[in-house]
Amino acid sequence: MEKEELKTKIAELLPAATFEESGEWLNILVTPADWLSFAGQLRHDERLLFDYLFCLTCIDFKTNLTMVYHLSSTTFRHNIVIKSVLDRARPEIESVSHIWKTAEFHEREVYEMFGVDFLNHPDLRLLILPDGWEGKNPMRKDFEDPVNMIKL
Amino acid sequence: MFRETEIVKDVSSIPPFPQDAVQGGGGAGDLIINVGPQHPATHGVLHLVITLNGETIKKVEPHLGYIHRSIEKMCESLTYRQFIYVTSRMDYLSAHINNHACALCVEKGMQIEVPDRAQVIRVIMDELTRIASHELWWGAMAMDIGAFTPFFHAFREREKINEIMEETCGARLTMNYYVPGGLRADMHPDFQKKVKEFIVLFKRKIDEYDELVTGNIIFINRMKGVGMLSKEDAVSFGCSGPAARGSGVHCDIRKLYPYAVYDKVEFDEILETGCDSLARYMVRIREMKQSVRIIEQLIDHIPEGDFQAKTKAVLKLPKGEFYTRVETARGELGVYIVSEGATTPYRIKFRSPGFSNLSALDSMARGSKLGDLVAMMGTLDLVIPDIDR
Amino acid sequence: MWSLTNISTGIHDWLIQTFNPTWALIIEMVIAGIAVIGLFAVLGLVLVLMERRVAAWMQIRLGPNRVGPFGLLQSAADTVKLLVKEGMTPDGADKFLFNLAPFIAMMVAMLLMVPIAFAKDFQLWDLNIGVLYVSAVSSIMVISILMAGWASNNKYSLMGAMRSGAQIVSYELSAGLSILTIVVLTGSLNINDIIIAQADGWWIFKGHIPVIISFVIFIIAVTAETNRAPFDLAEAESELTSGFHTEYSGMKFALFFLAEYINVFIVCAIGATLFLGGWMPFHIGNWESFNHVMDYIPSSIWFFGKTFFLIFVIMWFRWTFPRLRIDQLLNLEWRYLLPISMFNLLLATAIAILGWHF
Amino acid sequence: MFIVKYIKDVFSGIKSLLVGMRRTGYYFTHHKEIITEQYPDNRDTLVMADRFKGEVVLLHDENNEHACTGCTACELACPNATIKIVTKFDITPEGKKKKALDKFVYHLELCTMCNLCIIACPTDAIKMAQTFEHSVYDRAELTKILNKPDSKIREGVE
Repeated sequence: MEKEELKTKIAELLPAATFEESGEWLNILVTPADWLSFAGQLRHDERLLFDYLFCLTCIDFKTNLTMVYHLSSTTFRHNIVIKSVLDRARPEIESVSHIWKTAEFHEREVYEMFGVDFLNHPDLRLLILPDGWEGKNPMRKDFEDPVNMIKL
Repeated sequence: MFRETEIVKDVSSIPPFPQDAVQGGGGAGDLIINVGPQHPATHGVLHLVITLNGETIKKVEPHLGYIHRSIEKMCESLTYRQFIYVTSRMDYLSAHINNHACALCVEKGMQIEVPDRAQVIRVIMDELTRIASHELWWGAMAMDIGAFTPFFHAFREREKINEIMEETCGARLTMNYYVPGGLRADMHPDFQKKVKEFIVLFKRKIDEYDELVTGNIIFINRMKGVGMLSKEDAVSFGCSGPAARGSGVHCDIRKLYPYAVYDKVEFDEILETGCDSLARYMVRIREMKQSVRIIEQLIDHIPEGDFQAKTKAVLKLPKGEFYTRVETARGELGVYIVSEGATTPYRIKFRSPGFSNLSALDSMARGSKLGDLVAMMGTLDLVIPDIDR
Repeated sequence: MWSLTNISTGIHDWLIQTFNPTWALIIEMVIAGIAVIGLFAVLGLVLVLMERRVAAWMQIRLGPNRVGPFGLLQSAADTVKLLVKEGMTPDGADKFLFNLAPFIAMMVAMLLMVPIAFAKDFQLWDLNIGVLYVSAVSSIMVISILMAGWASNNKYSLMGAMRSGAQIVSYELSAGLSILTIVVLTGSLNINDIIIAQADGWWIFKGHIPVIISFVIFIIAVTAETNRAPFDLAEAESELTSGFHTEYSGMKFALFFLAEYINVFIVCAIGATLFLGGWMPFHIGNWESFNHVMDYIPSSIWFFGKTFFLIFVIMWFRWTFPRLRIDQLLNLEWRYLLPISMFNLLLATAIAILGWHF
Repeated sequence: MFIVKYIKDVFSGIKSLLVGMRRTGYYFTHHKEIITEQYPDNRDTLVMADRFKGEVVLLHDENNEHACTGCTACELACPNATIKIVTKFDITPEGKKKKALDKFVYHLELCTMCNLCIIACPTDAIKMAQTFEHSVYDRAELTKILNKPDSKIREGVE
């Protein structure tokens, strides 16, 4: 499906979504509240079938945290990018690990690196950071580690 | 010859594992062992907490981070020329391909036309890297299964590739040969001759691999029906590369989203439908032959011209987001750059193949024997720095 | 024919003349003990070096080549290293059993040395139930492994020990049955009788198909019994790090290591004795002159030649094959080796009764 | 039939094992295939590839002159802070002050041989040497000053 088709299709599914087409792929901005039901629709809709979540990450824009989901369909070979802006002080979004199993690991990574709280995640624990890690989330922009970070 | 093991297909029949058991004592009859962070089968510092019932695996829980260097954070303070070299250290066995992904992403952002010569040499180098990586995997996996000799036989051929790399790139493992806009230097005058010699040698030796390992009845019995990963699961777990192609998922980035000159060469995407370890093994073995095929098509037709495009002294990506993906020896590597228009990336994300492939290990391993776990880890071809980044 | 008979009888006669019979016997025992320990040390060194060389050549490497000429002193250097290393006992281990286990392994290996005929008339004890003795004593080996695995208080060790227990107990069966084939054909449990019976040709040639089958089964079974690849599940490096001797270090580890090699030597010696005629030179039926020429080669050379050939075969297995999984290992025994060897024993009995062997 | 399949299985299994043993047996008897390099012994004949990246060196000619202007391009290009250029001011014959190299500090222990400094250098003053035996007993010995004592900038290099 081409960008335009995808856009009309998705606009049907979620009228509240806003689009951005400057990039290579169609970018869709959804609110965290809409995300879970929208994700289910993306995965299971006959004409979309986004079954391959190939990248899940988060960006710290200093004013907010933005979750970025890169989705692809192994049937139709179309790609979209979903973005969701979270409150930086209390970032919360629904987990999609039961829709795409790969999200379980990726969400754990984002959880510890950015402090995003994934609601209803089956096993939200530290994955990479050592047990008992306290303090800030390393990938946030305001993280400072005076011991290990070398300023160039 | 031996009876095939009954793999527990229905994972849900295994009762859920109590969460507190990992921290303290296990349930009745459960044995919890730590495989790693230092263990001969993990090939690095991977830590798996395995719950066993006798020899049968009930749960595998990976603990990561022992070699986490936060390359993504590091790259935020490096310029677009500098950050490429760090990525060689992620999946050190396909260093060239990692660099290729980063160079492509910068080139996409800057809209640099890469000269044909550079593109062809890049593809040859990538394929050589892929062969070298698969060679090492083959030897290491055979060693996991218990056969020591193939490891040395694999290194003999890998050494030839390393020599070629050393001559052209000046290093054997972390080459840093690709720069945004092309190559750092032109290929070595002996490059073509050496590569052709290697191909002749490799074609002769690859049949020995089949004699030594592939046809061996013990090996086949160790691999067949072990580590089943269904096609749906492979997609859902985000698996890519040979791990997913062993389950019949059409996912070769070189075919789906061709980059460099992959759309101009003929090669087959290897698909196996066995879904088990043997299928993943066969994908890699056959993929090596396809890589040789690609190199053969290109090695005599390296176009003349510049090896590097003219670029500005200071690279500044325009504000925006750029995503490129390439096929490394392990699967799909995605490079996601968020630029604010500065000389350094604002945020960089490496979507590494190993991380997603590892997440499938738990569901693959449940219900099989401890000895199968090493076979599964072997055929997933986990490179730990790639997982941890 | 040059043989060690003269030396052994000479020493015996001299002792009998010099001391009273009791003391003579005791001194003979001491001499035998020292000889066995000396043989142990030498065999250990030789076999370790041989294993490393075989492995290296199969793996297109050179192997040990630094210590001494052609690396011949490499294993001596290793021994020194192991001797001066600290032999640690883990805190949580059962200290007594932990320290006892390597000695039991060693003792079993020593006991097994008793009935082996190293050359013509050169045997520690010409036991009339020699073959039975060997198969009985060799099953004590599993106790030392279980002891080591249990006492280490380590999960890897325990799993290795349990695997090894299941493995050795199973493979005793087919090893025993394939030995019985020869016993049936010879009609004696005495090792000397078995060798003498092969004076007109070795059993592997005389007994045709059943003996060849039982020879193959014997080699597979003893490879498993001595815990060597492809049946090295007890120490399965890539799965259990080092299995039952994970926690051992220094000399205690060296004893296990040595016991493994001595066991390999002994089972190969038994195999050579039963199937390849022990010290008996290569004889063909009633070709008198040919047999006479063969007799000029000393019997000890025949014995060691055959034994080392079998050791080489077992090493060849190790450096070629991948390891089996535990359930496949037991399947191989119970579904393939055991039925085949039982059927084979029946066949051999029929041949022995009908006199169809040569 | 069951028995036929059973026997066939056994024989094909044994055959596959023998094929593998033939391969290792071949290498056991053919010692010409051995590829071991006996490194410290072949040090005299060892030839490193001419592009091999061993360490950064500052090139000096026979007059003890180098081409480094102290422009710090390499220092800026280095991703690991491996290079530190210390500059001084020379007095030219005309009496003007001129920036020149005082110390070229190179931390080998931080260097990843990425070659970016060599590319950045505008006067080709530095290059990668083919040495690779860098082990020392003290970490401090890895911090090197690349310009030789009393060396000067070559005439005409700007």
